[in-house]
Amino acid sequence: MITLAHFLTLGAVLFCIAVAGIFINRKNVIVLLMCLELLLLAVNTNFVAFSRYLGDPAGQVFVFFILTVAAAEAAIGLAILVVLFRNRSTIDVTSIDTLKG
Amino acid sequence: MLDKNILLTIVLAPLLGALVAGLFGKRIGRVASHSVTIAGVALSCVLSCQVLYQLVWGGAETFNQNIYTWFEVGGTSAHVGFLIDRLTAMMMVVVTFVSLMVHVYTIGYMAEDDGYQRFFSYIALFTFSMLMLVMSNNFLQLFFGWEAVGLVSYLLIGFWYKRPTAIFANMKAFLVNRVGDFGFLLGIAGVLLWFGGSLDYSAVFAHAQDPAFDMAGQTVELIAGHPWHVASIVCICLFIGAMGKSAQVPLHVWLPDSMEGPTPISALIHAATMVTAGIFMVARMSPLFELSETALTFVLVIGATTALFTGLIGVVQNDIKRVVAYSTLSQLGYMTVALGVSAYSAGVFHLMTHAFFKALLFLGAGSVIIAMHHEQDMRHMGGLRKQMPITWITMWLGSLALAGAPGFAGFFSKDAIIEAVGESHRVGADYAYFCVLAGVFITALYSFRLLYMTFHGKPRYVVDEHKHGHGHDAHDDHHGHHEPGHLAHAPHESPWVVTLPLVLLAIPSVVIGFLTIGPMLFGDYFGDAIFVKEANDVLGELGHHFHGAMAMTLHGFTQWPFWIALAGFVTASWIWLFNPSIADKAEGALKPVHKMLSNKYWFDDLYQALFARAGVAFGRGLWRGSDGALIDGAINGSASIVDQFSAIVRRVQSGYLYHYAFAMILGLILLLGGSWWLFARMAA
Amino acid sequence: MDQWPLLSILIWLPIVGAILVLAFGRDARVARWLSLITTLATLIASLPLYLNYDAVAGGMQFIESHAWINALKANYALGVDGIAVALIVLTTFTSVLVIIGSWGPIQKRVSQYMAAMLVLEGMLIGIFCATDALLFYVFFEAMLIPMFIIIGIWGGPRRVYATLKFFIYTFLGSIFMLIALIYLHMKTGEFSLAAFATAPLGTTEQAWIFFAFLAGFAIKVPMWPVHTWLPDAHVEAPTGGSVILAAIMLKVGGYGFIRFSLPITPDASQEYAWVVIAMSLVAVVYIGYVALVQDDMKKLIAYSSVAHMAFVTLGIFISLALVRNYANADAARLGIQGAMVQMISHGFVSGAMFSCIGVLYDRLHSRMIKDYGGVLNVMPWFGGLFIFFSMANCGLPGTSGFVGEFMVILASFQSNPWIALVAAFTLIIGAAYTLWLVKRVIFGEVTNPKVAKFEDLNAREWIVLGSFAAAVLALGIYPKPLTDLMDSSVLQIVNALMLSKA
Amino acid sequence: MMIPFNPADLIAIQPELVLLGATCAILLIDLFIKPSQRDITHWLSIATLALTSYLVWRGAPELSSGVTAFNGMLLHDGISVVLKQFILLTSGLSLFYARNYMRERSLLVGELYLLVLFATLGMMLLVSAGSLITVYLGLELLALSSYALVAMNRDSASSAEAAIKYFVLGALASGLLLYGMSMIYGATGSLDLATITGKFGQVEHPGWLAFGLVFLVCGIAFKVGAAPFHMWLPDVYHGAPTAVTVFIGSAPKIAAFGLAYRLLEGGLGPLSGQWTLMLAILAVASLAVGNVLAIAQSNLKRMLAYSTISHVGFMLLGFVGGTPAGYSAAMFYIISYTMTATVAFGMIALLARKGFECEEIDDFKGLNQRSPWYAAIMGIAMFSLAGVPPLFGFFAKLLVLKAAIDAGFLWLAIVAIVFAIIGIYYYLRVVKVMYFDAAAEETALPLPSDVALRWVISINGLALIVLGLAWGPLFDWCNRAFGV
Repeated sequence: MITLAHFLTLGAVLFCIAVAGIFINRKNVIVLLMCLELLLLAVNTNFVAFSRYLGDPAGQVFVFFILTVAAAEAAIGLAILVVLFRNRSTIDVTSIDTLKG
Repeated sequence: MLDKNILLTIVLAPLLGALVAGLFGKRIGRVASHSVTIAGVALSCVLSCQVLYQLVWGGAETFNQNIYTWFEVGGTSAHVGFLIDRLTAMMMVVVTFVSLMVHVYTIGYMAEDDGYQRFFSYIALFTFSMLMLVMSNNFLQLFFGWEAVGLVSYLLIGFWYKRPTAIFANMKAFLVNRVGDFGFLLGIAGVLLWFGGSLDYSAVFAHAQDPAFDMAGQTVELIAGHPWHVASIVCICLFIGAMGKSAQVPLHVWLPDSMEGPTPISALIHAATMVTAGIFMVARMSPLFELSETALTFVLVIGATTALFTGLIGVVQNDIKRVVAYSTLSQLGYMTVALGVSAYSAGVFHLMTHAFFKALLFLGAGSVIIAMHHEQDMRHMGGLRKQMPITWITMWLGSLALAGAPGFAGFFSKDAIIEAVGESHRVGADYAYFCVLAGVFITALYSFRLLYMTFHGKPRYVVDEHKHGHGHDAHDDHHGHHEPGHLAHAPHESPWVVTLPLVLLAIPSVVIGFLTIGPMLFGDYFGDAIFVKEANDVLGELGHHFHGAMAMTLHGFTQWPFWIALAGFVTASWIWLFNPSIADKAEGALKPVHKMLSNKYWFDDLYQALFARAGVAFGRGLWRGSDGALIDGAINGSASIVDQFSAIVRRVQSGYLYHYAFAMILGLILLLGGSWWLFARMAA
Repeated sequence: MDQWPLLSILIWLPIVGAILVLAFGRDARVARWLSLITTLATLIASLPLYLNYDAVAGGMQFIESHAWINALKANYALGVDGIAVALIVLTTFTSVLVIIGSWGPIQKRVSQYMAAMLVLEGMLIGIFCATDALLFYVFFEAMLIPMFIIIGIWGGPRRVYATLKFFIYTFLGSIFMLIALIYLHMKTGEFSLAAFATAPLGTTEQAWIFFAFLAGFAIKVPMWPVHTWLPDAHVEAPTGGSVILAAIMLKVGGYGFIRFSLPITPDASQEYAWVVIAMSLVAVVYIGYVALVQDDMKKLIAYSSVAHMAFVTLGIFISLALVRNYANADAARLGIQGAMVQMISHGFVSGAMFSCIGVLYDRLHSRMIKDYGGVLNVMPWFGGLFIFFSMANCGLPGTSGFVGEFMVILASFQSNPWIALVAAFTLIIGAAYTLWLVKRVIFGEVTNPKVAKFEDLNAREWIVLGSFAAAVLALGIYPKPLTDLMDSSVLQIVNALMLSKA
Repeated sequence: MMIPFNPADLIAIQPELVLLGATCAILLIDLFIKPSQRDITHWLSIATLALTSYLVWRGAPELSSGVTAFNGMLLHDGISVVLKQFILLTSGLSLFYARNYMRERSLLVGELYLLVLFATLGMMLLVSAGSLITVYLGLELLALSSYALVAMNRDSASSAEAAIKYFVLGALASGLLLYGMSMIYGATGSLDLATITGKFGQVEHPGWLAFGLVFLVCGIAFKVGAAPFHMWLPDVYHGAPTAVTVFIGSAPKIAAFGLAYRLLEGGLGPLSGQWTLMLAILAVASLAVGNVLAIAQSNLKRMLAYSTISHVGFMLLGFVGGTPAGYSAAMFYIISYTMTATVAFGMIALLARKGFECEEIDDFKGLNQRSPWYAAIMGIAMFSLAGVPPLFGFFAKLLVLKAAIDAGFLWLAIVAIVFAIIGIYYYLRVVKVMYFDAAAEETALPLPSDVALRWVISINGLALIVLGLAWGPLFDWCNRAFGV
């Protein structure tokens, strides 16, 4: 029988994977964007699980908002990525280090 | 009844003169300057005589009144005011008279100096300060005068401010005096604290005398477990001031150097008046000093030592002024000894006689120096008696007075002191007695040595007219300007402005003692101005077998001092008059002694090393070490540490996204841990 | 008294003047005259303060109070007692001379310099007027800005280091004081000094507050061992800056001790008086020796300032010991009076000394003692004044320099002769460094050919040095008016000291 | 169940609606005007902001308790009014400061205004949010616009880099925030902040709350830019076009304060025992990092960025007490900070030329010779940031220190002042450069043609003095907002 705890654990795991992805990833920025999506999905899992558990729709409403915003976010992220690529002709994470100190 | 305005005039007339000559001297010219100052001093001299007359014969009361209040805080108030009793009056007359003489004399002496006006304003200013000192009725004003005369002395020693020696001497003089004043100020503070919280003489003395307080017995524990008599502390502190001003060992080192100043100054300040301020002060404080045997013994020993040992140095000096200077030291020692045995009036008496004949001697020496074109070395003099008879005779009179030839002023005062010491049973009196007796011999020795080397024998100088004309600039830089012993032209007697004061001073040098010893020493001249305990009243003892000055004179011929002085005279004549070669032989024979004496017992070198050099080294150490390295080092160090630290830490901002993210997650984890811990604690 | 807000006028007149100078001061002449007029006006305006102050009644007078920050009960509250009046008059007097003294020397960005000076004057007056802690603090800190600018722009070669050191050093001290003030506000709910003075405080609280104040004021005074900013600041500052700094800014520290430490933390002040006294005595001796070996005239005088200000702190805190340990209120009054007189006198003397050095500096552009010598030959009048001020500096009776030291020594002798002994050492060491300076600079043959070309004082320099000399002499010969002015105020302070707050 | 719709609610959000409508209108208008006429957009935007501000002022509720709209989704109280006013003000200021700069770089496109206006809308929403959803939406509206703004200069590599960093970390932060929200939601079963506060008594999993709280705090810390969540801040401020830095350096800080207040006090007030400690730790970290790192900077924008971090640390001192007085002190602080920061950043924008960014500290050398007036304005800003009386910044510091001490955090106050002393140094360095160093060229400063810019920045600068001397009313306003 799957309880709330399982869902929360799933959410936590997803969350950790996403976070780990963000700071372990040394390759390229696309992966970062994916991690961010994953992060939001982890949150969504939580919300849905809770709203089901509490029998309260508000949580799921929130999820819809999050999904929409995530879409917008992805759009902007990709746009910025394009700009970055136009200037640097690379999207290697390790190469983004001119601003420091 | 004395008139306040007259007293004010006495004080302010010289000040006015000083201001006029000082501020407008250049504009009004030489004649006007010296006229105005002399007028001022003459006025106050006349008025002082009149005051003295009123007090002695006019039956005027002692005048004690405040002019204005300096400040008044809490119980403490400080005033400017006058206390005029016979002691003061005598001092006023001496000061103003000698000062007047010196003023006149200066016209001749400084004739060629371009600092003429400045000089007059200084000596007039000095007269003002000295009068403030002697006429004061409280400790504050006393201290004011005390320091003011010090200032003028500083300015005058450094009068020829281009001479390195002069400006060194004046600084030295001021600093040594400051050491004295350091004690003096503490003494005053002690008086305020322990003697009834007032600074006025009358109140303090009353408190000191009042048996209710038993000031003689009162003690304080400045160091726990060591009760000291407050009277002793206060008196010794005050006397330290006197030691500075009156150049007592070991604070005597400044006086010989002060001879760098023009000779009239040496006469006025460093012989007749300022240096005797200490003596006057102690006499004035007799009610306090009488409270403390300890202090008086201290005074006695210091005085005796000064009297003998500084005299000895005088024997080996060749600079005519320095000889007189050391004799001054020695004579001041005599006065101090007198104070030490509670024979205050004897001390003051000697102060007065000494003022006259020592001023005379200095002015005489000055006259010689003019004649010699500012050659001061006696080895290049000799045989001057023909060229300058007046100076010669007056100098002889002065020297006789100094040596204490019976009948002369010095004889009475000095003899009185010696006998007083003989009478005294105070601790150290024996030592003092020996010192003063030996001192008599020494005095005679150097006095006549001076006369012989200067006026008698063959000239030891050459006159070469053509070498260069009138040494006009001689004043400013005579040292080493022309090789010693070579004069531009033959020496001749000085102008009347110079010789007149000599004559006028010679008269009192001869007769004043004879005239005044009766009332001053054994009469009640001083009345209650000077207080002596019954037990200490040595003069009273002497008084019993005093039958008038004449008798004393005759009696004097039968006394030790006379024979000792005679011995000194004979020795001097034998050595320096008849066969001078002996001097050199003796010098050879007594090399170490001579070395010691000509090095003045190495006092100067000692102080130079101990205070001057060590002080500078110490200061440099503090500055570089403590201020620079420690304090600033800490400050600048911490600043640079922050700088470096920040330069290192900024590397954390690596510019890599994943580092940033990692930092955030790290923060998250930390906060999680923290709150988990908190939560656990709250649950528990 | 309440018809004219005299104190506000005194504070804001110079500041408004500064704005005008900035606005219309393109032409240097205009700037100079405008600022001279302003300072003169302020000086004149400060005279009624002295004349109408009822010294017999004492206490705070010319009171103004307007709500400022209701939320904190902080008021724009002004008032002066005798002490403040004396310091204010000193400020207005000195400012005029500073403006006159800067006439020639300052040629670069005149309007800004003058404006900074005027603002500074306003702030300083504000400090002495404020009876509200917050207001006091605002002036106390704001004063740093113009000084920072003055040293930094018109200063010497190492001016940047000096001015940064000055600013951060003093800021460091005063910010701890700020914490103390906030704490007191928490206790009392308002910022008025009167409330602070009456607020009951435990001994530990008092101790902390005392040391916070100490940090603030000791650095300002400055006391050993936090004095090292002063020599640097002085050496680099332009003459006018040095004069203001020495003559008035240092006084703020002593004033603060009297206004804050004593009334607010009497018990802690008593308990730790020995600390301050010890620091002061160390300063007298230590700094004296350090001054002895300076080869830069300004540094020498700066150090001598530290030594002289030590008498201020000594006088203030010795009085605590006298009141509390010896129940000797009279001597305590003497001590505080002495400290105050010393402050005023030091204002004149150090101001004069720095002006003298400025006079020399303008001629040779060197502050090194070795470059001079024999100045008296070419500048007799200046030489005379220099010697006079030097004598005042080593406390010769008849000059103002003596009065304060004399009182403080008398007072401290009554608490403990040994303290007086050490303090009196200044007679010797002070004379030593001052006279040695005179010997090397004023006396002697002219060695430096440039010195031979010196001309004696010009009219402006005459006005400055002459006024200072007059003040020094007047105060030295007849200090009674000053002591009377402050007497009842001092008495109130002393009486307040008698009651414990813990 | 049906949700009643109350038309009065529309009145409550009238300013937001107007702003939205006007923004859309400007969007359309901008499409049809020539680039040369861009001033129309400019002034329209300014007018919009002014109008909105007027409406906010008119609609200001009497009570500090205020009114709620849409079943508590939106709060309309004194706090939101004050915050909105200053958000609108600083946004307007940054538009003024931006125009000249952007035009010289031919970046003056309509998007700039639109993004700023949308961001402003988001901020207004955020500061009056009454529910987790509105918080999130407002936040994201602000964030997304800011990302785009930072990337505005499409030809600048550093601008793009800044944008990507901002974007990734920002998204991560909102992820954390959301995760926290989900936990809170799970624990209390409500998204409505008021309800959340109310439910505290009967929560069966208090652990979840504590857990969620940490995530919330992290998210907030990121938005306000407190260490160790500050890493994005220097790079973004540095990389973004100065004109944009002016904007993201000012208004969003006020909004972030609103965010913190709404979530922590409004939502999790009862947990203050925990979050005050966390904020205290963050405060110390921010003070340390900000002040220490600022010293090493040679680039003015970067230095100011670090100084921002330190100021956030100061602002948090107001929170540690968890009392209304503290919050109002913090609000006062953040307002004073933004007012000052706009001057500082604006001055960089003003002095910048085409091809000369004027963002190195040394670029200010001898400014006093070349233009005493602007040197003075910049000097005022620096001294105000350093917290020297009688300037605005000092009193802000005074109030937060007071708040901390009143709250019993004396140690924190002392830490703060120690770092403040370190801070003094780098602000003074700017003044030193302007006043004590010689200018590279002696010529008078070529001033921008934009008169409005010159006037506005002057007034903004002088306001720092005026508010320094008479800051009482503003402080009273803040106090009233919090009902102190």
